[in-house]
Amino acid sequence: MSSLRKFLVGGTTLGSLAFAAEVPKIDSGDTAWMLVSTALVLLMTPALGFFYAGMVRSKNALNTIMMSVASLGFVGIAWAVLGYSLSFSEGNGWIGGLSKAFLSGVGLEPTGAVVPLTVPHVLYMAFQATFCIIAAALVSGAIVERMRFVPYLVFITLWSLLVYAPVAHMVWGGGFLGKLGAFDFAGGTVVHINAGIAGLVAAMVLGRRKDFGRQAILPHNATYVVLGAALLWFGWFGFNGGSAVASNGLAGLAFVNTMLAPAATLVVWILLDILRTGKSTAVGAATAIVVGLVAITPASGFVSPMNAIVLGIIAAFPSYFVILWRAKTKLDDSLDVFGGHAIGGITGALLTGVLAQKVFNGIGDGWLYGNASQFLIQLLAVGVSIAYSALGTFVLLKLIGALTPLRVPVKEEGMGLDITQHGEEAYTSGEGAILVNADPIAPATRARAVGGTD
Amino acid sequence: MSSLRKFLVGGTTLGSLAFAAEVPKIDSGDTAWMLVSTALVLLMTPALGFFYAGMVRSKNALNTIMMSVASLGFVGIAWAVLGYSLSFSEGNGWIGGLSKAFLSGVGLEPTGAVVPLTVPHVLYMAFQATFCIIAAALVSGAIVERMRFVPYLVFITLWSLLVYAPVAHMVWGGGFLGKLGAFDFAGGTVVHINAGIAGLVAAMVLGRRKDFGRQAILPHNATYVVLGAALLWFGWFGFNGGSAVASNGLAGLAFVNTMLAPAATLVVWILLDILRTGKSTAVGAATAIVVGLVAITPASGFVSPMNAIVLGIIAAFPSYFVILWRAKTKLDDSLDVFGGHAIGGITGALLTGVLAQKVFNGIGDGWLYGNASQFLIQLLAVGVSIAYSALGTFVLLKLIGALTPLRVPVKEEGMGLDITQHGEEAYTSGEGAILVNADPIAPATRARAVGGTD
Amino acid sequence: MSSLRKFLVGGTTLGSLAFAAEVPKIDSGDTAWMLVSTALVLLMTPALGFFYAGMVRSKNALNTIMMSVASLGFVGIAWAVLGYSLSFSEGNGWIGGLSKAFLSGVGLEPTGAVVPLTVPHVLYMAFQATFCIIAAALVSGAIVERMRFVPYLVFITLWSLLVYAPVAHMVWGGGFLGKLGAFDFAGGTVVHINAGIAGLVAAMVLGRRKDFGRQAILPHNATYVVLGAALLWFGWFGFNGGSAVASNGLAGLAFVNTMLAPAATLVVWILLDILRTGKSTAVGAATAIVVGLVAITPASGFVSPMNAIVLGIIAAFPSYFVILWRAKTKLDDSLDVFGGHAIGGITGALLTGVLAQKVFNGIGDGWLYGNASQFLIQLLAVGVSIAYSALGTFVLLKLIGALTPLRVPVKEEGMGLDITQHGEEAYTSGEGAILVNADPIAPATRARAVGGTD
Amino acid sequence: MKMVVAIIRPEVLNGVLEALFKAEVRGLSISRVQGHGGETERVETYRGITVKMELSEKVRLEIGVSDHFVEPTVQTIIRAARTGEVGDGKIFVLPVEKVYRIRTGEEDTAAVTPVF
Amino acid sequence: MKMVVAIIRPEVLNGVLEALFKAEVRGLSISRVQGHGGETERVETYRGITVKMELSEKVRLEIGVSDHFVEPTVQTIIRAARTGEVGDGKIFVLPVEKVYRIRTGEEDTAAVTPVF
Amino acid sequence: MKMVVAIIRPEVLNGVLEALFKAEVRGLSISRVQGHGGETERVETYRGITVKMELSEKVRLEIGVSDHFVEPTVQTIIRAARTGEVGDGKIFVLPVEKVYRIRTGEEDTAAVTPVF
Ligand SMILES: Nc1ncnc2c1ncn2[C@@H]1O[C@H](COP(=O)(O)OP(=O)(O)O)[C@@H](O)[C@H]1O
Ligand SMILES: Nc1ncnc2c1ncn2[C@@H]1O[C@H](COP(=O)(O)OP(=O)(O)O)[C@@H](O)[C@H]1O
Ligand SMILES: Nc1ncnc2c1ncn2[C@@H]1O[C@H](COP(=O)(O)OP(=O)(O)O)[C@@H](O)[C@H]1O
Repeated sequence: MSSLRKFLVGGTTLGSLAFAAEVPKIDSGDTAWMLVSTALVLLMTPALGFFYAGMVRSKNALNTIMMSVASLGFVGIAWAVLGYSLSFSEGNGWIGGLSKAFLSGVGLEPTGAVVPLTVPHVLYMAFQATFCIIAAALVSGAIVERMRFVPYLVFITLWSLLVYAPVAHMVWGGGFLGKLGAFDFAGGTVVHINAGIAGLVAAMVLGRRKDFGRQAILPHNATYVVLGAALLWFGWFGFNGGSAVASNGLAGLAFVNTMLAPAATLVVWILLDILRTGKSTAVGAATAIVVGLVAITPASGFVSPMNAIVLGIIAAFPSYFVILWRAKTKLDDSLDVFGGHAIGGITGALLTGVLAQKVFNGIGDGWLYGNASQFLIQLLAVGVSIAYSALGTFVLLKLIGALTPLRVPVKEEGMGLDITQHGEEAYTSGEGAILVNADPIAPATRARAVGGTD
Repeated sequence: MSSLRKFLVGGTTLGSLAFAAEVPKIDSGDTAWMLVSTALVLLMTPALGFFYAGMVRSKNALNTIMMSVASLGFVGIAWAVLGYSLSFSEGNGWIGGLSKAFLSGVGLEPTGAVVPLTVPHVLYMAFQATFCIIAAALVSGAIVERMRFVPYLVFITLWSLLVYAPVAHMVWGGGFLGKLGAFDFAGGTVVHINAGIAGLVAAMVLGRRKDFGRQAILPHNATYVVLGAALLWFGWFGFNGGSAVASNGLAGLAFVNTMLAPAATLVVWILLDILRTGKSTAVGAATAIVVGLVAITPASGFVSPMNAIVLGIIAAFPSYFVILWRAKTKLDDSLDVFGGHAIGGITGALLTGVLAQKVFNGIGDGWLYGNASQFLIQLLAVGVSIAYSALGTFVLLKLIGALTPLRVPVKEEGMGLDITQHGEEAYTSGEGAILVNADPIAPATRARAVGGTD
Repeated sequence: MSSLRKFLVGGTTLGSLAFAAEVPKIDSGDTAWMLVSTALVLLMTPALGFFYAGMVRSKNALNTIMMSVASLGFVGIAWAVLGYSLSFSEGNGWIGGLSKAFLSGVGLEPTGAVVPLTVPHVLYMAFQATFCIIAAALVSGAIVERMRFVPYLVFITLWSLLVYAPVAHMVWGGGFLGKLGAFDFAGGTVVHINAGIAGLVAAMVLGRRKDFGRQAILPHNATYVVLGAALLWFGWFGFNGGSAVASNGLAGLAFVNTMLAPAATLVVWILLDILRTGKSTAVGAATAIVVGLVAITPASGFVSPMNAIVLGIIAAFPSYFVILWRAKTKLDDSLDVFGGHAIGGITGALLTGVLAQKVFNGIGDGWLYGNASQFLIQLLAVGVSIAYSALGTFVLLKLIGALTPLRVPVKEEGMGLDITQHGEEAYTSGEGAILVNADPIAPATRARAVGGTD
Repeated sequence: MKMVVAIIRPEVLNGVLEALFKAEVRGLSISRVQGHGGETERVETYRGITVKMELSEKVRLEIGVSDHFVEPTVQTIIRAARTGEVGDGKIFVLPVEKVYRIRTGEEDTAAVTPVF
Repeated sequence: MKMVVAIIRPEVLNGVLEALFKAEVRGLSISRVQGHGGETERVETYRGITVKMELSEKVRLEIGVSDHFVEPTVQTIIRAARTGEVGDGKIFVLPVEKVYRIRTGEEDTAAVTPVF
Repeated sequence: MKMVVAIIRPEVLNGVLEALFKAEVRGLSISRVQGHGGETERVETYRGITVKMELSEKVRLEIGVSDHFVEPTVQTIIRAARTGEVGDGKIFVLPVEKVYRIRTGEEDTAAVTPVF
């Protein structure tokens, strides 16, 4: 067990270790919390859809939501069929094998993929699925309002298998980063840096929206942005708290940190807004919440509640100013997936290496508490995941783009993707909509028209 | 115990059986999960309100939401006062008795109505209440935009007592279908077929909307449809997972199946949309999620996760094509309660009889695993519930209709039910709204007007 | 233990008492339920934002939401830093001390502030935080559409420390009202009467909106009001159910009462609406749900389920008629925080003293069951909290108002606070929005304009 | 050239459009307006506040037509939009001095004659 | 017959309506528009993007009146809509050639005279 | 005085506004309308119901201008709004009899000349 313990320090399986040596029996309390956590994380994906959709123009609202919703289907099924195995079955340092493909061997017995657990294996698989689903959906924020839907479906499905699964394996599934001792409690590296970098690359490969920089593109519904952020926060308690894979003190710690860090980021963000322009925006507040959540994710089970507040305060600054700066560049990372998730994730991952405290996590200290090497390990993990994600995403998009155009034609971009990709509108009064099975207006008469009106 | 076990195989009480022989003590983990599950299922009813309201015209949005919200009040109270007793107290093969009316004997002791449980009895009652509440609300989708609100209130209250309660008793409360061994883990028959058929009958009794088939009636807010579907999915984890009435392996199984099946249906539905028209709609995706959820409901605790995916794939087809076909008919089942819930529920109930696996459910196999008779039992249960629901709903509506008109006058239908039934509008800017207690414009001057403008 | 027991009868720590004498060990089921409950209560604050925002005009929608969202940040951090200590550390009868400031001594051990618990201390702190956060946010409903945002931030932060914390201490944290034996299971007095009275005072200090009584101010989005109410109900299961601080029979009781009481209020409210005007409004239904929830809050763990229905029925009347009456007065308690929360809370607190039943709560009976003195204690607790809240809120607002204007200028009130306080609009199509970094239109030419158009 | 401005009920819009298309009127613009006329007021109630809604939803059609097309256009609208109850709306015919088709720069009658 | 088109501030709408009703003007249609004039621009910020809002919310009234009613109508609006600050709006009076009441087919002055 | 009414595509609005401001046209009102012309119809599908959308989103500009300003205004719009594809829209020029500035009561040309 002790060798396992060593290379799993930075994984979601952390919380289960206390029980590892004990009877491998299902615990009803742990299971209850994991059932809830899984549901909570699943809810985050449609919540993300609203967070994103509120920020686009109404002609692209449905397309933006569908980019998240589709991930629930395509990535969800890909995970069960292949992704879970590639992430969490035995393999090499970089990727898992196929032994758990098609959920073979994933039953109701109380175990995880790597260590024994007190919850059904199948539930652990589902919990991990929700992480992969939302990671893929996160990427979409960088390329909204211009990508064709079918290549998008292909992209996220393959991305979940070829980019997400390897990174998850490296850090959590028995791969080399986990063995090195990288701390990533709930996915700062695996989910947020990974998706944030993928978003950056995707925005560059896809190119700018035709109106970008030429026209103001405003959030069509800022209340949806807040609604999405609120539901994301709610779901994030499962994301971080559930990463203890048990209902114990560690889960409590991760939970409370998930409450305090974004609260702190929110305060700082509002104050920055007020100091800079005299007005604090709601879209900014929603962004602050998400940034704080991203930043605390890797640290949530490693740092004390007061340090979570410190982390939340610090994390506001890089993301705030990167987002400000990005808006002035030519880079159309439309909804700031890079500024929010990559920068927030990096800040969080590095601060985990600084602020971790053995008295809270039972595993190890960070730089501030005398263990500078942890910071270096974090740096390495961040670097590896950035490099892998960038490369993988780039190659994947270029390959798909070689087969079929990634972007909608300019004219369709002007009409909006809701009509051209989905054949419907988000909000409609039905005026001027003529039933196709109703009496058609005889087209023959059309040619005859003279001198009337057109 | 073993005889009980026999006739309860297809009930929500299934999960508790493992504990039945043990100490009847409250388990904090099981209770935690049931508390959460009950809250989740309760949330489904307003979620349904949004799912439905998004699909109607804005002039009927509030009325449509109110049809769901009102069920929380009227059906909720009816359940506590009478419905629980009629469903779950001892009676005959068709209906329960009155021994639990007014919650008499329903206290904090760890038991259910039929078998001992590890959660407070009162909580089990509340969990069951949420099922009845949403079943009644589901029916409303078939008759939106035209039914008067007061007869609607009378209808759902009586329907919950006279149609829902008997079917619940037959299948789960000790009635003859349960005794025969029908499998209905979480209400495919009791809730979805029952409500779906009731909707079909109600649509026929009420008749078509005046604009139906003459004018395009489009969803006024497709994002609400997605929001509703997302919250329904979230709540459905309580619906199915909670039907284990414990926090154990079975709950985990039901939960995971509730994640995978709709994911599969969603994938198939999107692909069908794309193959058929080149465009995949968001309303379609939301519908797919609900159809997948409906279909897995009876099967969720009986089949393996991979079979849940298979079931989800298969279930897409009948509902997809029935909904397509229905739109071409003269039947104004406005929001396709029949195509979604009855067809989805029937598909699911029958496939439960095919795909059930004793190694997963501990109770019995389905046709595919050598037990063809289970399929016949399922067929019978489906048939009985269809017949009872159709008859009961028809008689009930005719009776109410004999006392008071069921429909709003045509003119009010044109104005929309929000104004005529609820005296308010869903969205208003307040322009032209004059406070009644403000200076009234003297009506006397009115007659004097000549040659001005009107 | 028994002396503790005595003065804690009316607290959220009630549920834990059963375990107090046993091993102080973390229980995974209790912890699971408290994790969930805390997340649920946190969700209530943005839910409140939607409930409130739907009722204002669209030009103030974001400001109204932000008043709730900001509380999550400012009050959340204030609570961790100071508020928890002032409420729950040892002090005098009126207020706690500073021994727990900066969360000192608040760790992962299974305890609450006052009695041992079976959940991590830090989680108990977080659960209590969510109560304080929403109490502060509740106040905002009385002063929407006119208060400057910065003084608002100062106000809620100080209010949480100077008004909320003392009242919480008096009732739950070891103060004199708790010692007297006041029953307040989940915050009827501490949260709702407190916030409701603060709202009344704030409305009077701030004064009327300029359009109040002169123009009809209508809810811009009634569906948001329902959405907010639905999510509030959902979250309230954590509010009341979680106040057992355990996953046991008491939690089940509180949960079920939280389902039945608002259902009853909803039924009565709809019927009152129909009897009075022939039409039942959706805004009314949403209000009814909240009123029922407020009223059952203090009683939820003290009364039987059937009495919860009775309480829900009775509670509809005072709030219904106070809200009707308020609309006719000159008092611009804009969203009826007084009518909903103060009146609902008072009704609930007093009825708790009437309907409490020892066989259900294990602590004591109410008037109806022979213990009239409980009613008098309730009356006293209500009186004290009204007086303290009114005085504290008044002084606080006057002080802040002496330093900086509390209200926006009349012209800005006309434009709406979204633009003037937050620099953004809730809903915008982006038409006419010119990017500031795009070619500016030379302002010099402006003066030259003659005879053209302006 | 004339501009026909018609205020009609929203519920008759689709019928009016169909009738206009049948009558060879192919170019028009519509917008939602709120109208006040002789209609009975609606009373709405929001938490004890009772309001009279003085305005009802209407649709405004704006159709630029050649002179000889005015009469058929007006008559078509009157026929298709009439319900006989108060609130059916009004039609105004305004003079137009010049019309341009933006796509081609064509003017006047040419600007409103369909080209395929 | 004339068509009075007035662009006013949304916040004065209810007052203008009341004044018009008192002045016997009973038929009119309104719509929301966005206007650009001499108003100071609003600056809004969205995640680092700063925009000037060149347009402000206005309400457009459209009132068909008999000739002798033009002056009272215009004066009533001016009185009720004036705040004295830039952005109060404009009134345009356009000639109308013909008016029809859809419900009855009545024409011109008859079409805009109330019948009860 | 004339009233220039232009129906244009929403996507060219910002360009048109900028061009108009450069051309010294400072006062105008816009509204969203839906138009029907020679545009190809969009087909949408909702749960098996297929509909043709006969109307496309357009923006309507309404600009009161002095007579000598009509031509530059019209030409500016035509230039900035033209994409060359069917659906670019139309411009109508209507006569105006009188204009008032609500803020000052000024009339006619004075009413549309900027004052600072
Ligand atoms: N003088 C007018 N100017 C502009 N619009 C008018 C005028 N009179 C009526 N309308 C419009 O026509 C609608 C119906 O008018 P109303 O007088 O109620 O009906 P009817 O023409 O059947 O008597 C009104 O709601 C308003 O939109
Ligand atoms: N020439 C015009 N044509 C059409 N609408 C105009 C014109 N000038 C102004 N408006 C409308 O009037 C509103 C106020 O005009 P503005 O010139 O700012 O005010 P003022 O008349 O007080 O100087 C504008 O927002 C616009 O909607
Ligand atoms: N006769 C008309 N009256 C009013 N609006 C018109 C008329 N003809 C066209 N329009 C408006 O102009 C838009 C574009 O017209 P269309 O005829 O399609 O384009 P084009 O001018 O390029 O041939 C239409 O959608 C409609 O809004």
